[in-house]
Amino acid sequence: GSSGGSDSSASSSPSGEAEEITTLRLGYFPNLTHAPALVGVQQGTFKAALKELGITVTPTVFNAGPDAVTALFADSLDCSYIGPNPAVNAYVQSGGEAVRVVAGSTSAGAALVVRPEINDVEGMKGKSFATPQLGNTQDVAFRYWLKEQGVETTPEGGGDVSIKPQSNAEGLAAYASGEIDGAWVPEPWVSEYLAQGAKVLVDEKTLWPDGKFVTTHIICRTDFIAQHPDVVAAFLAGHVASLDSIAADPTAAKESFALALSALTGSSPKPEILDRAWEQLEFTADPLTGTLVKSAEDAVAVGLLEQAGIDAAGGLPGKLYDLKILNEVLQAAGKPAVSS
Amino acid sequence: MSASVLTPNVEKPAPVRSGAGWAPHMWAWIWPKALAILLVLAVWQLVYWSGWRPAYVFPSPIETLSQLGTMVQTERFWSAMGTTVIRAIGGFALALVIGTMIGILVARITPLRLAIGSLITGLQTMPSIAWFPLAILLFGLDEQAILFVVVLGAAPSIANGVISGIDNVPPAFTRLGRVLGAGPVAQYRDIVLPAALPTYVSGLTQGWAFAWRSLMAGELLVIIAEKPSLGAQLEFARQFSQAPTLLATMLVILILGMVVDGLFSSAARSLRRRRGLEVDSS
Amino acid sequence: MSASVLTPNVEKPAPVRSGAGWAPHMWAWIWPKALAILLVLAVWQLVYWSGWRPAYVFPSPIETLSQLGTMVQTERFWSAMGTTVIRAIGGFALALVIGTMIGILVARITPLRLAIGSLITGLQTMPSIAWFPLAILLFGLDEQAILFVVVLGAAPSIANGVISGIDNVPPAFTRLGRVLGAGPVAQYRDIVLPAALPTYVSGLTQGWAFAWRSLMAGELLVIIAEKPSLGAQLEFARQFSQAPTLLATMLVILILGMVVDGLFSSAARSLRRRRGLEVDSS
Amino acid sequence: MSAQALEVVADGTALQARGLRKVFGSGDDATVALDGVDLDIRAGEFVTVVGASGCGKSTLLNIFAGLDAPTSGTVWTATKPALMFQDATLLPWLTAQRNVELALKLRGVPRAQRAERARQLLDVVRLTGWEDKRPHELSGGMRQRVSLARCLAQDTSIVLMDEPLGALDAMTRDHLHDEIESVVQEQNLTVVFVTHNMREAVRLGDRVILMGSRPGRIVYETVIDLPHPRLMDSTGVAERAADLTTRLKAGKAYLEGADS
Amino acid sequence: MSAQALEVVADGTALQARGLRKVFGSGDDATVALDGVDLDIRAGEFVTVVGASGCGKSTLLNIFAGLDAPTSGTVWTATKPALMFQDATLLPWLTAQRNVELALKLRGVPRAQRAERARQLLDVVRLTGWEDKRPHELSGGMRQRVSLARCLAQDTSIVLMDEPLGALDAMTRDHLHDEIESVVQEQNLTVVFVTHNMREAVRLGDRVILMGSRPGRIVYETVIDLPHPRLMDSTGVAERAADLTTRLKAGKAYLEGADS
Ligand SMILES: Nc1ncnc2c1ncn2[C@@H]1O[C@H](COP(=O)(O)OP(=O)(O)OP(=O)(O)O)[C@@H](O)[C@H]1O
Ligand SMILES: Nc1ncnc2c1ncn2[C@@H]1O[C@H](COP(=O)(O)OP(=O)(O)OP(=O)(O)O)[C@@H](O)[C@H]1O
Ligand SMILES: [Mg+2]
Ligand SMILES: [Mg+2]
Repeated sequence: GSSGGSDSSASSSPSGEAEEITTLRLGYFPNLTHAPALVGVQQGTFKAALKELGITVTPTVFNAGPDAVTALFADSLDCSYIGPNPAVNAYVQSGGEAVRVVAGSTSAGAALVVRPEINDVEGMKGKSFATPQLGNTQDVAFRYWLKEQGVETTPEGGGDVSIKPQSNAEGLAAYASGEIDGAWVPEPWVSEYLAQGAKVLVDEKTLWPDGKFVTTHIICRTDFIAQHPDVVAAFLAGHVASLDSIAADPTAAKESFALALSALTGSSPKPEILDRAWEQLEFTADPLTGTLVKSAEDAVAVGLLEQAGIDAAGGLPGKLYDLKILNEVLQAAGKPAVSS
Repeated sequence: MSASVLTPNVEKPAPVRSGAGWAPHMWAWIWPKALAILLVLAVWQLVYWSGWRPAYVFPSPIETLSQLGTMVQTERFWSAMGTTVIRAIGGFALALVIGTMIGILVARITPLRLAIGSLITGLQTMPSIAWFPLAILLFGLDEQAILFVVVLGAAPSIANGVISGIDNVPPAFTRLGRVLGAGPVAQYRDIVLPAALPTYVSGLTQGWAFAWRSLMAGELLVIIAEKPSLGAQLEFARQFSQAPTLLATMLVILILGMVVDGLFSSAARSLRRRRGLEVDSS
Repeated sequence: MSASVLTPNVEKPAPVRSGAGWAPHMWAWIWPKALAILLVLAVWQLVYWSGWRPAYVFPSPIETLSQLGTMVQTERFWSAMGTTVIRAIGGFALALVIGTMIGILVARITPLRLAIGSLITGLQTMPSIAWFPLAILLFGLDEQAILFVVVLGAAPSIANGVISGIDNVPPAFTRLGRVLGAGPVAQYRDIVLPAALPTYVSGLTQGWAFAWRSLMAGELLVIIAEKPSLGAQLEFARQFSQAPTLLATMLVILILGMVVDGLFSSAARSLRRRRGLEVDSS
Repeated sequence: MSAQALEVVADGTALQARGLRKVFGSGDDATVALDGVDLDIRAGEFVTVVGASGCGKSTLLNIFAGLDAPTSGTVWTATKPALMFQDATLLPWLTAQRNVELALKLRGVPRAQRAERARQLLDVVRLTGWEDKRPHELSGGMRQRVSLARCLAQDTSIVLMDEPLGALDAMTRDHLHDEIESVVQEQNLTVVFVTHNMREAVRLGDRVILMGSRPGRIVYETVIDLPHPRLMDSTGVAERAADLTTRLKAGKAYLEGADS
Repeated sequence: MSAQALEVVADGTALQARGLRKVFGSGDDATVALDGVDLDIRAGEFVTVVGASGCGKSTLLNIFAGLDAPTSGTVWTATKPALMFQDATLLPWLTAQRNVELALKLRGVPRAQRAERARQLLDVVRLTGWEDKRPHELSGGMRQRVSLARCLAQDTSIVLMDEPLGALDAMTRDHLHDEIESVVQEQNLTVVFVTHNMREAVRLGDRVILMGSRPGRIVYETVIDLPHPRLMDSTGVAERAADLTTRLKAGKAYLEGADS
């Protein structure tokens, strides 16, 4: 444990270090990229895995990464499925203290989609493109890609190609009304754009070695890992079981996912969209450490992340990853270990 | 003869109030609303037919209404509405108590007013999401966190309503109170607050609107599967680009807002009538 | 002799108004504010010292203020503030015109009131994000889309303020207008609107708060080239979990809100004073 | 308007009321404020109305002015009358001067002439020097005089006045009697003037109307044929006033609540 | 309170004013409403005040009541006085009955007794049957009478009344003169009573004070030693009133604005 971490646990657990807990407070988002969480909860995988320890799961669904991070900081949450950005932010902002990545969840599933008449980067000049949010993975990837292609951009949307960060839904509406000419977005939005006649210009897979890059992973509170390694291990076993179940029966997994999603949000993507999007994603326990580090370096390169903050937190990957438990779990399941 | 150059100076007869005439009264109340709704729907449908935007971003009224029709048949919808309305009422009630108390204190105590009077408006302008971290820190992921956001949204508005109501009380009334020997408490209880009541009640719709909007944001703080809510429904309809659901949810919000407005404004009207501030025949 | 059983019935001397006394006046205005600020900072610092939450979610006032200090030295901050304030003023001005006109029409024309009176509150309760798709469809990714969201946020509030102000005009004044032969326009221009003015002006702070909150949401609608804004800054601070920046931005919003409140309430006060609704000595 | 007014003068009737009845409220709670009021007022006539408190005088004037509709019965008037309310009803956001100017403005007097005319009228009611005060800076009697000036600014041939001098001292009152009389004469106004002061009624009126209470109705009327100029303290006025007071007292139910 | 009131009676002075000066506004715009007013009122004395409109009578009463602070000078009173405002100032959200009850409530009368006492007082002002009406349903004179009833409900030994009967007809007025006189006698009240009716002043007052205008000051005062009961129309009252009227007219500047 770290000083910051034990401070916060001390305030919430007067009884001392290894506080008795009865439940694992697990966060995730109602997103396709968080499918292992939704499927796991829906199919009872986590419940089964934690049963032996006499611990239940309290699923907590967030709409936005920062709220999950605040909840982790505030001891209101133990672990969360989360995108690489909020994870890095939590790590950097807490000086490398508060959280650790304990496993991967999802890889790939992002692309640059454009109007059919655009065929290369030259055709993109003078046009506007959306990204989900300034400084998020896709935004960084897009800017870095443009930079490599020799196109100037600024965080404020200036330059040869204008980047207009906005939420995916607004981006789609803007595309429909001709306001933008494409977007660098994750699934299922890629599929949504395609359904509206766009085409894929760049599949982000092609930019990464092995075609893999981190889209979602799992973080836990540092002091929670220290105090309850057994709970984390059981939870990760459930996670791996969920991944297995997805791999074994994608159709059933998709159904579970759609059920869980509509229970949470009252909505779910159209089946044809879901089918296509699901294809593009890979669900894996490997956190793909290198890709996150590369992505962060890219963010620094395009001016969306400060190297000083990363250094102050102990660098990347630094202490961000704690994969010991995952590897034990994988080993017990007879699977290859992952590396950090 | 003489009447030829004279004009009757009251042309319309005095209103006859009889208990029998409920039906025409209802009709007079309903037709403008019906007409307005029809007009809006007609224009909407025309724009739709004009092919201005593709149907998946700009659905037709028929599609929207049928979506609404489907929605209201689900148990989920009613449970969402129940959750949200109960939260709204709870949060508003709490904000009402807190805001009214703060309003009275600030209006009454000059140093307090100088100290935090403007702060109230400052808080009022603070967007709800700014409070999320504090809400989570203080209350965890709980109903209370949502309530906190709602109260912080609505209480300043209500307090400002109280202050402005009190400020506009005619000094003649407070002077009367002093002559009658009212102490500070009695002065407020018996003179100032009743005098400020009509403005206060009309102002409550503003407080309600703040409470509701803060709630719509606050319900995204944490999403509970067993507890669907209108705020989450709105947000996800938007996130999933489901235009008909989004519009149907907006209609529900509009209708709820109108119902609440009806309650507040009829309360305000009956207050005014009792004071002779509203003239029936004129 | 006789004075022994008598009590002086006015103890404090009448206020002496002299032109020379600016300094004590300023002081009386400042000290409650200074005290309030000091108190808040002190409590905040104490909670911080108590180690309630780690510094990275709950920064100390010193850290926040120093972050604010750094922030105000960047050109980017001033440009963000400029953009946002200009948008707010523009949107508010537009909402003022539209809201006031709608308010007058609705208060005046009974069928219109029955038709859309409640709708105004309905619109007021609609969260800004619900308008995003429509804003984009109508105006594209443009300043105008932001303005649209702001106007839809603030105009209903202003219209409701106008309606409530007009509703609470004493009938004696409108009767006077009729006796003096005022036509419908003159009745409004010369009697009803001036009479409703103090309530209206006090109500404008509510409209401003709506405008501002809608703007904070609307600025996330689209991040326009070369234009940093406070709304975006607030959101980024949140997205990047930068607690000190978030708090510093909140402070800026608070202060701006307080300044605006100061303007509106001093306008309202001077109106009341001219009408003898505010008594200096009492 | 002056053309129409002339026509009326030629014709002779400025105001006619038939079968006026006014009921406030309904059911058990109803108050019959007026019942069976018939009245004909000649153009140029000065009619004074006296009656107990609450007998329906203000209600009658409000109906004459077209502000309230009678429950039944009809009123015809030659022109839209001017009305001076029982309470001053000044607009608090306007100075004394502007309050008077407003009446001029609303009847279309060009801006340039308004200030001058308003100043003249304020001088008539002896408020020169107070033009720029707002209502809350004036005394009760001063407010009433501003209201009187505003009423005179309306320039219509029928003027209804509801206790216009009630809050004034004897001397100001005397002065205003003269002023009102001369304005009325000059402009050939038709006046209905409510007062509680019987001598004032006799001093000013061509005809005095006595009203009874519950329901309000006309119980007696008489033409005052005393020569002009009349004085409040002259024996002629005093005698007629005493006579009328006796008659009013004799008319039963002069105090509402007395019979309950 | 009654103990304190007794003490005052023994001592003899209920109200004392020294060097009162009241200026409204400042600079060029200042109005000197009162200047150099000295006054001693014995406990149990009935003082009536007469003066031109705008001379400062209401200002004086407001200062006596402790509502406004004088610019200089001091006022001592034996108890907190009751004040009846020049305009009725009824609370529009309360019925007539409740308006009177409020005064009782604020001086701590137990709830059970309030209703009964308020009904009695409304009966004194002849408003039985109107208890449940709200102010806007009452006529101007009725409102004034509710206000009078409320003033009498205050049960203090000093009562200040600002033109309390100005909007009432002669008969109601006569009736209330008697009522006020008997209440004052019964409870040994000290009264300051402002009126524009000189006969009323003489009819009621132990002492009449005449005020002059600009600045408001006491120009004359006289003890009225006519025997009780007095009648408004008696020659004694009429003579004294005529004499005082002449004196008031003689005192210069009775009309403000007259000298400008
Ligand atoms: N708006 C109203 N609602 C109910 N009753 C009313 C209303 N206006 C007047 N009345 C009643 O009508 C009757 C006549 O009132 P009105 O004001 O005409 O009397 P008035 O003769 O002018 O009396 P005063 O001399 O006191 O002014 C009174 O009994 C009063 O209570
Ligand atoms: N609040 C105020 N501000 C400025 N001037 C005032 C104020 N109140 C009263 N005055 C002035 O003080 C003077 C005296 O007013 P006051 O009301 O005492 O007269 P009054 O004797 O009661 O007259 P009335 O018989 O008309 O009621 C007037 O000239 C008036 O204009
Ligand atoms: Mg009347
Ligand atoms: Mg006065």
